[in-house]
Amino acid sequence: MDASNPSPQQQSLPLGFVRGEPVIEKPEDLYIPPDALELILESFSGPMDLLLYLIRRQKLEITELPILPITKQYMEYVDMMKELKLELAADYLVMAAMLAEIKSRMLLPRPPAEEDDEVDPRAELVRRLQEYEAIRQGASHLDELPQSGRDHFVVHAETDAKEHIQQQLPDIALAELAVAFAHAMAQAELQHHHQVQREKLSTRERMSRILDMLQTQQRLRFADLFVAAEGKQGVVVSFLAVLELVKEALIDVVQVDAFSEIHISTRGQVYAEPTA
Amino acid sequence: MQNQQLKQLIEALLFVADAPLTVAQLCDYLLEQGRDSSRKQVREVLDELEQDYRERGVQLQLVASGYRFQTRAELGGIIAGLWQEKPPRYSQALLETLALIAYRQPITRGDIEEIRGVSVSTQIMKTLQERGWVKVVGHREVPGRPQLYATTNEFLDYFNLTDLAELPAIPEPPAKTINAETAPKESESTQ
Amino acid sequence: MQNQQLKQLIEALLFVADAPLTVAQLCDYLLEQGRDSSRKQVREVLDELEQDYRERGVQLQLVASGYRFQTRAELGGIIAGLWQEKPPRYSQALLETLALIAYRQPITRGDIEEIRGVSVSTQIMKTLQERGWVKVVGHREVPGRPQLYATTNEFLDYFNLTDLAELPAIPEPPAKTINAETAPKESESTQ
Repeated sequence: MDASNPSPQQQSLPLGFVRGEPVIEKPEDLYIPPDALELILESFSGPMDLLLYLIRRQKLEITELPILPITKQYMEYVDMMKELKLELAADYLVMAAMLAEIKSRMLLPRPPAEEDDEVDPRAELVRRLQEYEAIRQGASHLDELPQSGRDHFVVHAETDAKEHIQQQLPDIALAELAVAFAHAMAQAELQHHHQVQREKLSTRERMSRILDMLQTQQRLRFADLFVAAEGKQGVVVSFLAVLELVKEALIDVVQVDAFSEIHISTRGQVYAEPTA
Repeated sequence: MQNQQLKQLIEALLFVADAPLTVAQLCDYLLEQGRDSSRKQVREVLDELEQDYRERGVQLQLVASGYRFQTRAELGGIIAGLWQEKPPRYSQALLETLALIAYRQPITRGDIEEIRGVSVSTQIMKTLQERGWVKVVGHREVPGRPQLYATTNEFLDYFNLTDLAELPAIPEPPAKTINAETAPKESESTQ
Repeated sequence: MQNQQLKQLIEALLFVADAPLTVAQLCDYLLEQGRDSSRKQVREVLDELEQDYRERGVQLQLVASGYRFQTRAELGGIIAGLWQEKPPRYSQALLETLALIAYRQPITRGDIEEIRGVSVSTQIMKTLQERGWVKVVGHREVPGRPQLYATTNEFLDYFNLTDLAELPAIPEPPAKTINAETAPKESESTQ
């Protein structure tokens, strides 16, 4: 725990320094250059990985699991790790405890009666090691599979197709429009508490048309507003439209002399350009 | 470098690149990979590729910033369907605004706001005008000269109407006193 | 629809689509465009395309979510060198975790920890899920109801597989000894 605390105590000569920490002992039957040591320790992805490495290093099968030497070697690594990488230790310590337990169970003499039934104390660990080894193999298969962004890249071609996308405009049904109007008016009703009278639509339309005509022609002859083909109703509508426009102060109706031609113009027009 | 491999590489590069590649860029890339190739070589490969793809669904095209693969021009319209989205829906606010213009034209934005009790967004008016359904037909001669909106012939066409009078009748609001003193617009126009 | 045009269209669609396309998707799409084609027809076109591109710099590849064009595997390294910063390298811990989920799915975090002998880092699970390779497919009905993880189609796509069965084989999980109350049985049965 006080590995970070440079110890003044008398010690054997360190083999070397890793991250500024002296490495005193080296694992038996193994010499690793100290700066490589840390790399190696880091390369284990966990206690199972280390254990597997220790077994394989001795060219043994997992099922043989020589628990005594393996436990010893494992402990040596764990000790080194404790000094170098404290945060790693916990998982490794659990394994160390398990190894110690298996070891002690193997050393215990077995009651003869149970001998046949007794499961080899190593069995569960062997199973886990086998499964772990299979998974390690799976991991390296995955790593070797061709991967997107490493071995191949998904390709694409440009296209002008997006220019062909017709922007779909929302649709409205006529009925929706009527409902929306009714809704707006009902809303107005609530707010203003006064009756909104339904107007003759054609009058309103005629009003728009007259105003529209006045956009292009400054003045219109009153008579031009009436088209015989529209019949009496058309005349009435146009007339009402004119009256309504006057009432709303949108147009002026001008007659210079009695019985002369009546002209209509937009209001602004009259002021801007007084009629002769 | 073998010609076949050079061709495959250039082909792949063009397909992977995010932007068109020029002959010079291709040469640079190849050089970076220790595959020194002359411009002439690269140009020859590009010519071959162009030839190879002439009758395919995608083609090698030289555009201003270089070479790129793009889909055959004739296919654009069909492919566009891939990105075609379902038409959106108009908001209630837009519907009501349009309805008010249709039924109460000519009408100012102020009138609409007064009836609806909320301000009309510029976006809505813009949308309606862009759609060609609504246009400005004049100004009311009151301070500020607000624009008067009316519906257009396109509006009638869209709804299959020949005449505004064909707009559906509106369910009358509950009858009250007969009061021709109509619309809120009155308040504005009388200044 | 003329065969040549159908082929060009399918080819172009595959090159511009944002994701791999299945035969069914292609058929639906063609139908939408008023170009009714049988699955057989589409499949034939895809076969032809695969053939056409076999020796090219890009190739037609079937992965779990459909067909896509991608660069030749041999060119990957060169292309990666050119404009990928660096192809991603995954840690041994991540690969082991992913392998456990891939080969022994559905599997809980506890199962993974038991086999690897290390607690699974939250970061790894997060990375796997963010990449879209792994997802929660349910809970094991034991106390705590731990989440069961499985791989996704994106996982298969990324590793160029169409199916989990295409994963290179590894030894079956060894039979459990008594006492070991956990996982692999279940994973086997669902696999």
